[in-house]
This record gives sequence, C-alpha cells and structure tokens, in this order.
Amino acid sequence: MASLIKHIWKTPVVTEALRPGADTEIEVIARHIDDGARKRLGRSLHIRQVDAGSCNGCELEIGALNNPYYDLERFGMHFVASPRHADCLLVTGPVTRNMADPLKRTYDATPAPKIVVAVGDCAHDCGVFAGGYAVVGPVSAILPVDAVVRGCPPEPRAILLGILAALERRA
Amino acid sequence: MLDLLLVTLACFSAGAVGALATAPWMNLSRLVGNAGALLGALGAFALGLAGLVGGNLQLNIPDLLPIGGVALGVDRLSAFFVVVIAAGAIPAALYALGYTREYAGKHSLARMGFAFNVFIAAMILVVLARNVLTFLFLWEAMSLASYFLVMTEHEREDTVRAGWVYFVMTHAGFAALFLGFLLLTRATGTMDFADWGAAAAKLDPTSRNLIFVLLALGFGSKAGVIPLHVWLPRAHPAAPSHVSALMSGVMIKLGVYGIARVAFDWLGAGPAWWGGAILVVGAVSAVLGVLYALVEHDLKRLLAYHSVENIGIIMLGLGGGMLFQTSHLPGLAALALVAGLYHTLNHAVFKSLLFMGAGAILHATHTRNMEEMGGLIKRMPQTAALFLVGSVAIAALPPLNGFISEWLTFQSLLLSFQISAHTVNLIFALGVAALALTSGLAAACFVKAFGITFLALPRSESAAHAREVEWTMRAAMALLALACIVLGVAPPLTLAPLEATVFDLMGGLADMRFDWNAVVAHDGFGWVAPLWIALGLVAFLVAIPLAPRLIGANNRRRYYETWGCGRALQTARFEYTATAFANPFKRVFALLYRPVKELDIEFHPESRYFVRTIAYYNEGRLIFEDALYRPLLRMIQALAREARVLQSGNVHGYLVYILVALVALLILTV
Amino acid sequence: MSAEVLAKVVNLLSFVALGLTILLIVRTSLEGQVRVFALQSFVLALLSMLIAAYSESLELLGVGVALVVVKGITIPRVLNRAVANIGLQRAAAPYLGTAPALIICGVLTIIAFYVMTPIAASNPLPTADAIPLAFAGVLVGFFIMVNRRRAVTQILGFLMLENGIFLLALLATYGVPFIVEMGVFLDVLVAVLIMEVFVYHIKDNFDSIDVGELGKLKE
Amino acid sequence: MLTEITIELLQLLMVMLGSPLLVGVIRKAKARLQGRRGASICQPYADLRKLLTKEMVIPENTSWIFRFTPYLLATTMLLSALIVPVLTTRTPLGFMGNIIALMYLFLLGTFFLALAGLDAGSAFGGMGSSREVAIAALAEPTVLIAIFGIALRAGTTSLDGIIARSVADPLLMLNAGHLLAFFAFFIVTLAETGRLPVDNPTTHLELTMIHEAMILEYSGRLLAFVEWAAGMKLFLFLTLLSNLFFPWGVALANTPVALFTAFLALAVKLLLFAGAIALVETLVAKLRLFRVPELLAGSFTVALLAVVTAFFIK
Repeated sequence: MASLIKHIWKTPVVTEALRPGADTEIEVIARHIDDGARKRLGRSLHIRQVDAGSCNGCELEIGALNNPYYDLERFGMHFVASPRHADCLLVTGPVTRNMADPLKRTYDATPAPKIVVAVGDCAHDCGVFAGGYAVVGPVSAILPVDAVVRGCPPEPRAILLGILAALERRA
Repeated sequence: MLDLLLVTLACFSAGAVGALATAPWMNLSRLVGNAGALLGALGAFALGLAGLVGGNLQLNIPDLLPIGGVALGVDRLSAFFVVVIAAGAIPAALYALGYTREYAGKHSLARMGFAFNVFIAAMILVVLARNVLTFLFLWEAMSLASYFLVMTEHEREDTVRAGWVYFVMTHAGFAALFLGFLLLTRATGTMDFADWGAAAAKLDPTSRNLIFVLLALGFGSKAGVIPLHVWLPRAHPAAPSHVSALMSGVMIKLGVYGIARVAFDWLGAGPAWWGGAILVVGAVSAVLGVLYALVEHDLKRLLAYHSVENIGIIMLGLGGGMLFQTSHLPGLAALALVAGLYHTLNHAVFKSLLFMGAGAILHATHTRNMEEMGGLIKRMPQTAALFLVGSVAIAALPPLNGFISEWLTFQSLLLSFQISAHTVNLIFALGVAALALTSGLAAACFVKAFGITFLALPRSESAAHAREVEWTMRAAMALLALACIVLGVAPPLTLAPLEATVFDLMGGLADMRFDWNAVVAHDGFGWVAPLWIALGLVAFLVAIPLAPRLIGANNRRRYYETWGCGRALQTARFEYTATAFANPFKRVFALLYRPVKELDIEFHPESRYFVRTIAYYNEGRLIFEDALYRPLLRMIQALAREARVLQSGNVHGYLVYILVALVALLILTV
Repeated sequence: MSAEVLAKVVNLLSFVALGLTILLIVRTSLEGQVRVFALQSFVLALLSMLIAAYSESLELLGVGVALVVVKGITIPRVLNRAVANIGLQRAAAPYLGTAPALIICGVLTIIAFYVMTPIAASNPLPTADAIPLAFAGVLVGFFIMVNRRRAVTQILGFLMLENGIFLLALLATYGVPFIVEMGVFLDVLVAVLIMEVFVYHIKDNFDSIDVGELGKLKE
Repeated sequence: MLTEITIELLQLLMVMLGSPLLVGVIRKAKARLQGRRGASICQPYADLRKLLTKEMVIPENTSWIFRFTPYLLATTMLLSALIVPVLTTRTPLGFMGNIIALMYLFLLGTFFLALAGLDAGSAFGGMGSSREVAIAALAEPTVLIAIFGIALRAGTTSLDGIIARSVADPLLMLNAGHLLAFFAFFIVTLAETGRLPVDNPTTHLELTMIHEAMILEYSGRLLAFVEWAAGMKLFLFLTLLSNLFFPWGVALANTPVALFTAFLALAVKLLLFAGAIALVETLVAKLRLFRVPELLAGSFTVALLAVVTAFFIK
C-alpha cells in the first residue's frame, strides 16, 4: 500500500491539457463539446454503449475514452449502466438479427431527449459484413441516427467529434 | 367494575352457547359466535381501561372450585394485559365475521365459535386470577381452547402434527408451572397470590432459585422463547388466521405477564443471574427468531418466527429491568419494564395486523407460499397498504409504534453503564448489539415479506386472479393500522398508564419525562418526538413533489417495460425469488442454518449441451428442532477422542496447553 | 508534562502497540509482518523515551535508544534476510483463519482486562492504567505464536510476546534496570539468530519449515 | 424565534446544496489520484439539472411504491438535516430525536429503497435490494455499539449533548476508546453510503452492483431525487463523523460569528474526509460480497473494544 501511494504521488496528471492556443485537435473538440453540451444538456451527457454486433474494435477505442489520457469525464460525460440513465446511445457494429430488437428496446427505454451516435464503418454501412445473412442493416435502418463516426475503428477523438456533431445537430 | 366483568363474561358465554345452539344454521351460528366474541372483547377493553385508571376489584367465589375457590382481582398490571388481549381480540372477532365464511360447510363453525369465545374469555380471566387453582384451571382452559382452534383443519396431517407438538409443549409448560406453584405454595403456606410477595422474600435462596427456574420455564414455553419455541412456528400457521393473530399477538404475551409477575411481584428481586438469564434468553430469541424468519417462505410461519423475535425484544426489556432492580436502580428498572410492556402492546397490535393481512392473502390466493405470490399490490391495494403499515411498524421504523418501544428499550439498555459491574455491563452491551442486529434483520425480513408478496408480477395463476377481501376483514385491519399510527405518534397515551402500572408493581418511578410531543429518558440522556417526526415527514412529503413543478422540471411520464437488457419477454420467472433474497443471509449465517445445497441438472438425452430441467435445493436445517441434543453427544465423543490425542508430539499442542493453563490459572486466581 | 496527559498518551500508545500486535494476524505478507514488528518496536521506544522524559531517568532513555537499534532496525534486517533466503512470501499459514483468530484475540483482550484491572488500580504510577493493554499484548503475542505453522512467523509471535513483556515492565515499574534490559535485548537478538539458523536446518531436513512436521520426530 | 428558523434554514440549505458539491469534490480528488483531470467539482449540479429536464420512463408493472420512494428518500434526508448539528449544537429542532432515532430515519429510507428495487420485478433490482438490506442489517450492530461507546464517554445519546461534552474535553484525541469508536463508525459510513470497498459507486457491471442495481429503473426527475438523496446521506454521515468525533469549531452559541466559524470548520473537515474517502477508493479494491460481512464483523469488534475499553480504562 505504501508503495502504491508513492506511485500515485509520482504520477502526474497525464490528461491531454486544454491549453488555449495549442491547436491540438482534442482541444478544439473539447471546447466545442463544452459549448454544444452546455447548450443542449447542461454540460452533462450520460452515454449508454450498445454493441449491435461489432467486432469489438470500436469498443476498444470507446474504452480508450475512459483512460486518463482522453479522460471523457472532464467533459461531464460518462458511461452509465442503464439506458434509463442515459442521454446518448453509442451504437457500434452492423445490426445483427439478434440485436435488432434489443437495440430498439434499448432506444425505447431511454428517456427523451436522447441522441444516437453510430460508431464505425459497420454501424454506417455494415462495412465488410454488408449483405451477410445475419445482418439486418446499418444502425440507421433501426434507429434515427443523429451522427455517424466513420473509421474502422475510429479514433477516440473522432468519436468525441461525432458526439459533438450529434449534440450540435440537436442544439 | 364488577358488573362490567359480568357483562363481558355474559357476552362470551352467550357467544359460546349461542354458537353451539344455532349449529344447524351455519351462517347464523357464525354470526352469533363472532358477535358474542366482539361484544365480549369490547366489554373487556372497557374493563381494562377502568382498571388502568385505578378501578379495583376483588371477587371471591369460594365454592365454585375446590381448595380456595375462584378468586379474581384487577390491579393495573392485570388491567393492562386485559387491554392488550382486548386490543387483539376486538379486531380478531370483527375479522372472523368475514374470514370464517370460507369455513362454512367444511368445518363445524359452531365448535369454532364456541372455542373462540372460551379462548378469549379464558385469556382475560387468567390475568385476573388471584389464586393458584383459579390460575391453573383457566390456564389449562385457555390452552385446550387454543388447541381445538389449532386443530380446526384437522384433515391436514401437518395440522395434526402441529397440534400434537403444541399439545405436548404446552403441557410440559403446564407441568413446570404446576410444580413451581406447588413448591411456592408449600414454602409460603398460602395459595393466594397476594400474600406471596411478602412471604417469598424470606425463602432460602436454593428453593427460590428452583421456583424461579420452574416458573420461568413454564411461562417461557408459553411465551415461546428459544429454545422452548418449537411449537410456535408450527401451531400458529396451522390455526385459522384470526386465531393465529390472537395466539401470536396475545396469547404468548401471557408468558410475559407470568414472568413479570414472578420477577417483580411473587418472588421479588432475586440474584443478578435471574435477570441476566432472562436478558440473554431474550437476546438469543430475538436474533435467532428473526434469522429463522428470514429464510422462511411460508408467510404465516415467517410471522410466527417474528413473534419469537419480538418476545425476545420484550424479554430484553424485562431482563434489563430485573438486572437494574438487583443493582438498586429502581428508576431504570421501571424504565426498562415500561419499554418491555410497551412493546408487548405494540407487538399485539402490529402482529395481529400482519397475521390478518396474511390471512387475507391466504383467503385471496389460497396459498401461504410466498414464492407463488407477487403483484398483489395491484389486485388488493387496500390490504397491501395496511400490510405495509404493519411491516413498517414491526421493522421498528419511525414514526410507527414499533419504533418508539424499541427506542425505549435501547435507551434503558444503554443506560446500563450506570451499573458498575463489568460482567453486567458486557451482558448489556451484547444485549444492545443483539437488539441492533435484530432490528436491522427485521427490516430486511419485511422488505422480503412485503416486496416478494405484493410487488412486481404475480408468480402464479392464483396470485394473478386474487381479489380484494370483504370489508369486515379490511375494517379489522384498518382498525389495527390506525392503532399502529396512534400508538406510534402519541406515546403519552400508553406511557402514562404504563408508568402507573409499573409503579404499582415494583414501586419504582420510571426514569423518564414525557409530554404530548416528546419522550425524554433519564434527564436528557436521549429524547425523541415521534409526533414531530411524523409531521416533518408529512410536511416534506407534501412539499418535495411540488418543488420540481415550481422550477419547471420536465413532468412527462412514459410507461415502458422493465429494463431487461433488451430481453424480449418479461415474465415473473425473471423476478428475484424469496429464496434468492434470503440467500446472502443464508451464506453469512451458514453456521446457524447449515444449508444443504443440491443441484440436479437433467440433460437432453441427445447432447449434454441442452438442459432439460435444473432443480436447485437450498434447504436450511433447524438446529433446535432436529439436533438440540446431538451436538452434545458429538461433543462427548469428540472429547473422548481429544483425550487420546493429548500426547501429540506437536509443538503447538503443548503451546496451546500452556496458554490454556495460563489463562485458566489467571481466571481462577482473580 | 502533567501526569494526566502522560497517562493519556501512554494509554494511546499502548493501544497502538496492542493494535499492531493484532494487525500481525491480519497482514499476510511476511515483509508486512516484519514491518509491523519494527513499527511496534519504534512505538515502544517512543513510549519509553516519553516516560524517561517524565521520570528524568537517563537509563530509560538508553533503553529506548537500544530498543530502536536492536528491535527497530537490526532484528527486522535479520528477519528480512531470513525471509529472502528461505524465499517464501505468504508465510502466515495459521491454524485458525483470520476471523476466528480475531475473535479469540478479542476474548483474550477482555480476559486480560478482567485480570489486570485490579492490579493496575493498586499501582500508583500514572502509567498503570495501560497495564491491562500491555498484558493483552502479551497474551495475543502468545496466541500468535501458537497459531502459526511456520517457524519464521513463530519467531515474530515470540518477538511480539517479548515486546509485550517489555511494555508490561515499562508501565508497571518504569522498566527493569538498564543492564538487565540490555541482557534481554542481547538474548532476544541471539535467539533470533539461532532460530534463523534452526529454520535453515529444518528447511534442509524437511524441505519445509512447517513446524507441524516436527510431529514426525515422534516415530 | 426568527434565529431558530434562520438556523434551521441554514442547515437545510447547507445539506441540500452542499451535498452535490461534496460528491463533486470526491470525484475530482479521485480523478486526480488516478492521474486524470476529472470533471469540475460542480458536475453533480449539472447532472441533477439535466435529469430534471428529462422525461420519466417508468416500468409498467411498478406500483406507487416505485414513484413514492424517491420523494421519501429526500424527505428522510432533509428531516435528518434538521436534527443533525451541522453548524451548531443548539439545533432548534434537535429535540425531534437523538442519534438512535436518526439512525432509524436512515433505515426507513433504506427500507423503501429496497422495496422500490423489488417493485419493477427485474432480477437486478431484487439482487440490489437483497444485498443492500443485508449490508444495512449487518452494519446496524456496529452503529449502535459505536453509539454506546460515545454515550459512555459523553453520558448522553443526544447529538447536541455529545458534541457539547466532547468540546469540553481537551484530551479527546488521546482517548483510545474515542478513536476506536471513530474507526468503527467510519467503516460503517463507507458501508451505509455505498462506497468502496463495500460497494463501487461507479460500476457498470450489474452483477457487482448494490446501490446502483436498485436504481437501474429510475430515470428523469425520480433519478434526480434518488441521486440527490444519496449525496445528502453521504453529506450527513460525514458531518456526523466530523462533528461527533472532531467537534472543534461547532458553534456552541448561535451568534453569527460562531456560526460562520462553524461553517468554515465544517468545510475544512468535510474536505479532509472527502480526500480520505477518495484515497481509500483509489487504494483498495471492492471486496467480494461475502467478504463484506468480515469487514463489518471487524468494525463491530473494534466498536465493542471501544466500549470495553471505556468500561475498564479511564
């Protein structure tokens, strides 16, 4: 335990800083999201992630949003366990036949106002799985999608951009 | 006063005889029997109140019984217990008007009505009895009447077994009482209770101790304290629900009455171990009672186990009072006794309410098994609300009546630090811990009892088609629910007469102050104002829902299926069962339950990947029932074995001997 | 420093010492246990120095210093070396699990209180209040020694026991004469060294340092 | 009269408005300890405001209990806020109950929350309530025995009285029994308010949830009230810890100056406790559910030791 404390003490805050001027993409995103989010949902966005049949590549990138480097929490966003608590559905993967109905139910279980962000090429146009016998179609075939994040898999910053876009579309 | 008593008895006998006389016309006999009981109970209530305000009565009929004849009398303690009995009996009779309907044709309503009246009358007269013979006679009459009532559904063999256990236990208790009374009579040379207090003080310790043990065993078995409780969870559920309510709510209280009499009136203050024993027994009964209740899924038996628990809480108060009395703190003794008696009344009220609720459910669903209930709050909303009141009350949550009496008990136990004897202090500390654990577990248990029974989706067809019960039953429950609230928010109503009662009994003025809105224990040691708490709760409950409207919050509601991870169908099979709910406790207290877990999985003949059925058993075993003595035997054998291996060449073995010897020496030397 | 304050502080530190003794049961890693022992030794040293300051006794001060040197630094070193050589980490391997062991410790503590309270009451010194705590420390240390399977951890139990006795003497009589104390320290040191060697030998002969194995010697 | 009302209002406002801030501070501290920047300490306010603007999605097969519980939770907490000596030992409505009554008020909230967990008929909710009541029940003895320990020292169970006596005792911190009682109560606080190592407030996995699992079905305004009440419970427990065991600064007389110093003192103490909790939650992992009873048994032993010590050692 003593050693752990020592370690914590040594480790600095590794989160990408929001220095004004420094034109890192993340910083731009962050500022936008601040505005967009503030307008839309009072600077608080709770996200429920739904895997509609993805290869988990996107999940890895989404998971990265939680790490100290990207630190999604600082924008007042975080992932929640129940759609009842969520404002935003983050859907990945081509929608498979088994997941089509649960996806719809998840959407209905989410209280309005809510936004849907389709993450990854599969979510956009079923990617390499297009036409597969188990695939119903892209997310847009099931739910009204507010924003699409391209990429296979998309970078965390891209996902942030997507959420921002969705927010602004609604705002 | 006297005529009041006579009127009461007249009503009961009219009810009893009338029920028999009108036997051919079933509904008439039902009405007569229960109406008689109702009127008699009302009369008894008036009698009790009259006694509490100081009315006095002595009635001797020499030639009605041999030696000594019938001697009845009313003092405050008797009057208080008459009130307790009436408080249980009035709603029970009212409830029975509706409840017994379904027995019409199946069982003899005449016999039932007769026994019911005799039962109540006997209970009332027992607490009025003033000499040995009268007491024992009425005690036996009460036991027999209740036995016949338990045997109402005598065609079911579990009822017969329950009745048998009840019969044996109650007569074992009777034997102990008889012996105790015999010894006491011989020692004091009188059969009148009145003369015992003075005479018993002069007895030699051994015979006093012996008498105390015998009487405590006798009354304890009636009260159902562990380990004398085995009959209780069997007999109470077997009886018709209004009788269960009476037995659980009222009859076992006569054990409390007896012990109070023995400890504070007949034998007077005894050695410290009397009180200590009662307190420890109370602690054990409270904790084990509620623990057994937790894993019980038969609603009525669950309630029966809670009676064991509450008797335990009452015994904590009594035992505490006795210990305080032995250490010459009359004020605190009185306080503890007041707490115990207050809880006696409260338990009579909310336990009757809960048993009647269980009866209503049984009436509506024809099952006592909680695993087949659920969703009843939508089908019988009023019963649900009333049962909820009872649950909150028995869980000792503010502002209802269970809370205030348990709070008083806590105060009296905590004040034990005024005694300067370490052993006594430690006993009290354990009592505090036991009471705390009990209240927590009781809350947990009634979350289960109410939640599994009334909430979510019905788990069976019978539950799905349940209907609200008829108005007499609901009226009876409403009466008791009201009592729960009044006794809870207006403690002075009870405390004032109780203070006087306890003062009459043991000459100590309870170490507390109270006025219309607050109770203060031992000049500011602790205080509570239940009325204000209740008002505060109501005020905030009104104000808070309005607040969001004021700040213009979104008020739109949408009803949608329960979140099941997008699962397609949502049935009762997905609900948490009572077994599952109790499982954490089963695991934490595995030492007590010794659960035996079995899992049979029947696979598909073609492939083991397809499961046909999964059967899961997780039965707890009741140590007291089936192995009270076996551990003893095992211990003896083990000891024999230990003695053989004493000479292991094991370093630690020897170190252990040294340590043990050291500790033993130290204890002996001090 | 007023007697009253001293009494309070002594009570507290003795309590810490007792707590550390009980902590030995909870810690699983050997390093952790050795550290606990060292910490307790330091607490005792602090205690003896406080009492030295209060009673202006120079030799008690010396005792405190010696305590730091011997039990605070040297013995933990030796033990750690032993641990490293034997190369076993989770070493407690007690007969009773943590929960029952803790319960027994509670019982022992209460017994110690019962036994020692009258004695403490008869002692005029301001430090006497804490005597029951010290005695509880002795009993618990003894219990730890009983409860351990492995020799190394038994040594720890023994050391705890020794610390308890030292504390007892300190509180009851402001410590035994300097020279005696020194002797005791040396004895302990030697004992530890011997046990270390002894442990090696057990290990060599039995490929384990489970003292339970000694039972075989019977046959 | 006027001062009484203002004082109660002050206390009420402190608990109402302070609790989200406290939660925010703890989150911030945790984030920093984990090398993250973390949300601003005002984030909880934003969350609550947003929840109020959202619609309520209510499970079909729930009863009035489900809709009633959030309001009752808030009610019990606010009522407690009137009793607990947050700023002053002269709480005008302090006569409503002593510390035992207070604990039973909290238990009332737990009782109904557990019922609400069962109401929706989802397996998660049932699991949550079963675990919640189990832990609450097992924590109860520790609470009362710790209270016994305090009462032994202070000679009273009235919150105001305890603080008044403690302030009078300069050598309080050197009293071993006092510290033991504090440790026991601290562990119980972690258990009752659903913090690590008993319950993980930030978990996403239903099977590891306790408190979260019960409120999975809540949304919109109802969720806002549940979260707010949870925050207030934490605030009240930490206030009890800081004022009962470290009574310095609590106003003994209701003068503006005294109240202001009390406010500052409380702020500092709560800040320290927030830091401590954040540190604990960073250092220790969640206990397996069936190891929690061991923890509580340990805290119970500590509390009992506190009582025994009080009996034997001055």
